[in-house]
Amino acid sequence: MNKIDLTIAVLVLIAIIISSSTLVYTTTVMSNVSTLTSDVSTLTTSVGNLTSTIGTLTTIVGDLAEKVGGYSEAIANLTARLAAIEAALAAREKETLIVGTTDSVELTLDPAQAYDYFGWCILQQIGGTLVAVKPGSTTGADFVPELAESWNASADLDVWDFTLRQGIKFPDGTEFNATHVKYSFDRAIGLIPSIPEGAPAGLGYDAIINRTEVLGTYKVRFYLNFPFSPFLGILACRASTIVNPKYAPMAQVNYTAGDPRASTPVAFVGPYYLAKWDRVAGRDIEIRLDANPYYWNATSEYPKTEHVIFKFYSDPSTLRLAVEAGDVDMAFRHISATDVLDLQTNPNVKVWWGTGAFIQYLCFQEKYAPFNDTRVRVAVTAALNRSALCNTVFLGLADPLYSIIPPGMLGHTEAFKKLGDANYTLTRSLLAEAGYDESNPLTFDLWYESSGHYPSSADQAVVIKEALEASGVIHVNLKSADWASYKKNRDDEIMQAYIYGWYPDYVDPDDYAFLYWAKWIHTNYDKVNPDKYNQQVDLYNQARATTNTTLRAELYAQIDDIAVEMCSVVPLYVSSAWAVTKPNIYGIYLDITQDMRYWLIYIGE
Amino acid sequence: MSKIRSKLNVLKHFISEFTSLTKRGPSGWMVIIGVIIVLAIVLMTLLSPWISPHNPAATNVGPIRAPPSAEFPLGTNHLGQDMLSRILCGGSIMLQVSALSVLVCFLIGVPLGLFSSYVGGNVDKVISLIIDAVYAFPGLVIAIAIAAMLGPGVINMALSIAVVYIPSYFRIVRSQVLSIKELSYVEAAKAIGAKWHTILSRYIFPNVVPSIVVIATINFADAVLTAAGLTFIGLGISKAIPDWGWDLYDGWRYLSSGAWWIITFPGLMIILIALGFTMIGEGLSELLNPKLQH
Amino acid sequence: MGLRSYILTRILLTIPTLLLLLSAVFIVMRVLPGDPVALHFEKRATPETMEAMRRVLGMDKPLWMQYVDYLSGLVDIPYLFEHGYPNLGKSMQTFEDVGGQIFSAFPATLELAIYSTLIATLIGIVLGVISSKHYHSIIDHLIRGFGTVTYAIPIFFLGIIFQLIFGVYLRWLPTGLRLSPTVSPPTGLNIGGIHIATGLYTIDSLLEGNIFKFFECVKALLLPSLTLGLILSGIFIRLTRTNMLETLRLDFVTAAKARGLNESTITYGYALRNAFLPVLTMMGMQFAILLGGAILTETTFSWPGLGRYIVDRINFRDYTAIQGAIVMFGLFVTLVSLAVDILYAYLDPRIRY
Amino acid sequence: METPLLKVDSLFVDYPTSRGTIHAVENVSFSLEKGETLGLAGESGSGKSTLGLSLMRLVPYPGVIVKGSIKLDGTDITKLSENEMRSIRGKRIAYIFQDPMTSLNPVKKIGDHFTELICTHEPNKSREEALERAKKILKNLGIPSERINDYPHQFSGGMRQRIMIGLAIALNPDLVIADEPTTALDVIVQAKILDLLESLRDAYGMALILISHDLSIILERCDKVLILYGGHMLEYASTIELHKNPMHPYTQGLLQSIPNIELADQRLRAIPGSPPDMLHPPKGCRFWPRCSYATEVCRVKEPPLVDVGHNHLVRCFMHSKEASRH
Repeated sequence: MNKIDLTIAVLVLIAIIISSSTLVYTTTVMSNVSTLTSDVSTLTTSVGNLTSTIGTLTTIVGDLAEKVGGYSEAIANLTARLAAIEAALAAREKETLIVGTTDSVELTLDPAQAYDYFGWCILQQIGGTLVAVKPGSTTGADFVPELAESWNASADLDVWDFTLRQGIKFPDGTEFNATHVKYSFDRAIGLIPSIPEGAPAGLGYDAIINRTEVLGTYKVRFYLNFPFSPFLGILACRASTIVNPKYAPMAQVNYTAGDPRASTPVAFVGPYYLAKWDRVAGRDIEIRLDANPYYWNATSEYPKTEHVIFKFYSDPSTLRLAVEAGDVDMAFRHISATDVLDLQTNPNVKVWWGTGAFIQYLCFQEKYAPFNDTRVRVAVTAALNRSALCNTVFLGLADPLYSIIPPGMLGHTEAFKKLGDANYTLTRSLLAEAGYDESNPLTFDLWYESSGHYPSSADQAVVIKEALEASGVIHVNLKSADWASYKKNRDDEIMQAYIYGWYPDYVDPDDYAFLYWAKWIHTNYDKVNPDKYNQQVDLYNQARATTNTTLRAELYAQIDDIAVEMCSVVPLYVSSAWAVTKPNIYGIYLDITQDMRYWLIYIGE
Repeated sequence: MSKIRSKLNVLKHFISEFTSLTKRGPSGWMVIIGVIIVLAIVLMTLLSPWISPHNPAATNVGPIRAPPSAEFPLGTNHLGQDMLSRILCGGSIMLQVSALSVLVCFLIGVPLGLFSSYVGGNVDKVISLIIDAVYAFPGLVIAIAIAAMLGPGVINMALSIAVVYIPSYFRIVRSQVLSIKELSYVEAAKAIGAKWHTILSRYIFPNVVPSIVVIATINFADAVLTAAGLTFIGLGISKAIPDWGWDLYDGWRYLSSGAWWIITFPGLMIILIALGFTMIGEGLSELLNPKLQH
Repeated sequence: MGLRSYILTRILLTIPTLLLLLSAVFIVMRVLPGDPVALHFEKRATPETMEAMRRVLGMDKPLWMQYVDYLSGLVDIPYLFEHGYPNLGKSMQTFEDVGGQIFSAFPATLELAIYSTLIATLIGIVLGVISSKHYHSIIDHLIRGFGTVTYAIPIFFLGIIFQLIFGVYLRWLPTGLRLSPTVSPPTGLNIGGIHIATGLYTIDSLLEGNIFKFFECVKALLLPSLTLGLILSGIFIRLTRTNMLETLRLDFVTAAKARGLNESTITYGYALRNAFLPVLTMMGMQFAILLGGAILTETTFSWPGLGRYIVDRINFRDYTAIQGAIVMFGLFVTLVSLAVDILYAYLDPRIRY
Repeated sequence: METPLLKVDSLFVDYPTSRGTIHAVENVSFSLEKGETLGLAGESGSGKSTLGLSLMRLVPYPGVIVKGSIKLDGTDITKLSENEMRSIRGKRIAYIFQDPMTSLNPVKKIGDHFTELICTHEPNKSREEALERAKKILKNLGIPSERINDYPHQFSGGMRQRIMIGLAIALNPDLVIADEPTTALDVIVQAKILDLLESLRDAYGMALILISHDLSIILERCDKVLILYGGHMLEYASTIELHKNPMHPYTQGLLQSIPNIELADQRLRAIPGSPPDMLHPPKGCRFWPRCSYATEVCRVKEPPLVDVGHNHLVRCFMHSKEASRH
């Protein structure tokens, strides 16, 4: 009956398809033209080709007609094909690991430039560093040889010698030697000025490393600008990935999708190489890692799984649905606390727990009243209720943090416990001194980030507000801004109190302690309390200058004590880490490094 | 002319005796039901401070993500907040935003349309070009951009939504005026030397009112939905204030964990209010459509 | 004037429109708080590095010069031929060609748009006709109700509900993404040196002749396009219905009845043929709305299209990217309305411009 | 005597609306022979169009035929199924509408109008044959046959009315109903169209019902006249008879409002007042509020329809009294 309106609808559809596909078509056809001739001067000929293209197109249409005919039987034996595919998948299952994630490489896979979790994660699978952190390290990081087999540091920790493992080859056959090490670090530092904040810049390689020297084919020496005990931590992180000079020119390269250098196996010496990297509009669509046949440690049967395919989801809840539906073997990063708790009870999946390293902390703008008054800062700090925060927002999957250095790491203390949680008596007395009471409560804006840069930041803010106001002498206005504006406000120093977060570059207290006074957080602590600030910096540098762990721990403890006294940056919580897999997945280590080492993961029965 | 007259009469009629709508067939009923829904929700929101069982903003008043029960008829959300209390007052922001945006649209779109179409000539051309440029563009994108630019806040949100819907007012008014302008009695008015603003306000404006009313109600519904959409993308008002949009967003995050009640009820409320306005709009547009009168 | 010259003028007219949009966006983006440079730095944002970055992004120049540069980029024909897409500048976040990014994201949106329009139109016209034929009967009320309700449902709400039902509980359809990762994207047509790919997976998979992939694509497309289509169908139902009712009252329909023509000829050949014209115009306009809805749909279904791209980029204050996307959207909407006009002219003999 | 072509018996048509029921046609009866022309006269709103359409059972929504019979060659078409009715429309009864500008499908070529009509009613006919016939008809109507592929909007009003007529006679029906066929046209064309209709009637020997508000046209073109007022038939007689002695005050009023060349000094008189509101029609005689002879009885009682001889029917108390005296 609806014969005619069908035709009309189709008419419309055709019109729309034509009008818009022409866009896509023309562009694609043009790109053919460009491949046929890159030179605009020979455009005419290419236009000729274009016409011929169109000519062949018509013939193709003819072929298509036949194809369509072919489809009928294709559909007929589709079931057979499907079955075949099923079988093929079943066979491939054991050597293919499908990972679902909400991450995406931010910019590039050039170790000198990548500075995002996922970029580093991929780099770790395809690249190698001189030293590595032993999987499953519990207290701090214990470093094991990787491309270097041994090392020793000078007495005052500013000269480091490394002896390299022999017989390692880059996939193109190049023998790995000391020159590559020197090259890699020279390059990283050399690139710093030309890139925004590539990893080395962020880590401050240029500030730490003075120069690198080749002592022999397999001996290399680092001269540092100052004693620096955490140096191994630096060497173990992705930015120190050794590159093959042939494929990593000194000039800045973006190892971005489509760049042949990005997907070639020969740039690095890792257990995998990047077999496929599709990005759409600056977001990853598909990444496939294949086992690197030249991996130096292949003898020990690494990698355990032949292929790793990453599947990219835009949000945690769809990722959860996917892992439940069995679309992925493994879901890692950003599955929400709620979801992971539910999944624990789901027999079809296995949940892996690990220590986290991501922390969040509360910053006070000391430039103006009220928080230029230390008593007020301490009072508010005392009114915080960290356990409520962790239990309500993170359902216990985050731990209250009483020192900027997270547990499981050298120098972690419980310093802020001194002020207690929801310690309203202290709050009231201090605020009374500062001239606030029920009738005249302390009122300030608490800012949080609203575009999902931090986990459930809005909920955090709500809970914190409630805890503070429970003191009866504090009134909080919640304010929010999306990440860009938030950062702007931070730099403009217009936010009275704001929640901020930190994720470590290298596994060492050295990469946390400085947060108390970091200039880029713009609390103005260093300007308002220079003497305390200098004390802390001094302690910090002392800690850098010794490998004596007890001494270092002691020094960091002192830093914490001053921080408690001043309450300029107040630790709130440390996240825990978890991954969700199918029950038949093994070999996952979620240790303090936060690294996911895919070459250790294997699919069992 | 008779058409417009009848339109106007119908409108007067409608205003004068709301009840007579019952005699006007299904369209009449649509309007009545729509109005009732809207009024009910507005009333509910106004009364919420007195009728809500718990403080809607207080966390942990109940267990976390508790399904509907005697104590918490609509369950609790991920922060242990009482959904019922949140539902009761959660409409306020949306209503404010959409009301405000409709007002802005009206105050800008209508005069602009009247003016532009009445003056005609190049002025009209230019204005129409600009308006069409906006109109021919995915509204939500504009809204998002502006919302991001202005930052969160009721007024900002309303403005960002208003920008999207001004064109539809402008267009409807303009087309109406262009048709009315040529009508004999307007000509006559001109002939007897009435001032242009008199003609606009006295002769033309009354005749475009009906179509504006229709647009406004539809716009109201759209505004609610857009507001929800903006919140959904994360450009909503600070979370301290209970809001259906936020609850919907949270509900989405916790839907996968089977907490259907967090998303369902706010969702239904939004549908309901949007439905209310849409029904009014649809009913009116049919009642006021001269081509459909016997 | 003839149809051709009309179309020409239409195309010419879009240029000022686009310019307008562009300038507006250009300014708006720069009024936005937050600056793309700062977003690149966390720890060590020294003024020098910031300056260097500004230079890299070409933001050290005065605004008007940036604007001119941008426009001149748009008309950079050699570039167009070299890359196959216009020069929309480099992304301020990823340093990739915005043109490339957009043209890789666009087909996804396009595909979604096409199929949801198809669904919306079909549902809209069929139901609209039915309800107009049973004017004031129970069927009519039901259909009207349906139309009104669909119009009032928040699009992402519907999408989520679908995900829950078909993705989680029934496990019939994927809950997101354009294609399951175990399936590689269709390559399109490869014959000799020629490579034709539309970027529309459904079409490409057919061109490739891989029926299996085709079904995969359809499976992935189903939920998003159904969501969007259903939401939009409300408008079309309403439109078709009212226009049908109006047309059915016109003399020539009565005349046709008086000539004893059969029901279907009258409904379709007479009423619908004429009632469809305003619906068609509306469709042209609705397209912008559809694209707006696509943004929410894409977010809900992790659909890697232009809508999600824009949302991302706004968060990053990626000026160039957003400008590019806007230009793209503008062009697209214009093209569609143009197509609608042409179709209109074809369907209505009275219009001969 | 053989059954008349068309026999309408006490026909009632109602419009039930939300504000009340309108009795658009009440108790109308007449009959029509082959080749005869009947004129339906009355002001707008008198229900003449409704009557015309009800003869095809096309009374617009929500109108319904409540009572009475319409016999076409003896078969009561009010009893027929919708399908049977369809086969009658256009084939046996054709209708010509008032406004030629809006009565043709703007998106269909003229040819298509003909072919679809012919092919619907004569399925065995091929499209080509249909087109051939269409061309012939158009030529007869004085429209160049090559214009068969033009669209309606490309024709003038007069030509469109010719086309409408062409469509009406295409299947040479027994009865053609022309509803104000010329009101939308200018005077010269009017005459032409009416002549055309008459010639066709004679040529095809079909019956014609001419609906018009203009009594003069009817008097000069019709064999019988039926005067409608507010849905009631006030007078029904042969044209000559009516011309000789119009009995109903309304008819007389109408006649006096016609300019007449013979009586140069006659001054035209319009009927005072305006047609009745059909929602709340006056009790008794529908015409009394405007009737100069109205008496008490007219206001309360509805006058019967009486035959005053020579098949001259009139609905007025003045004459019903006389009739009773005889």
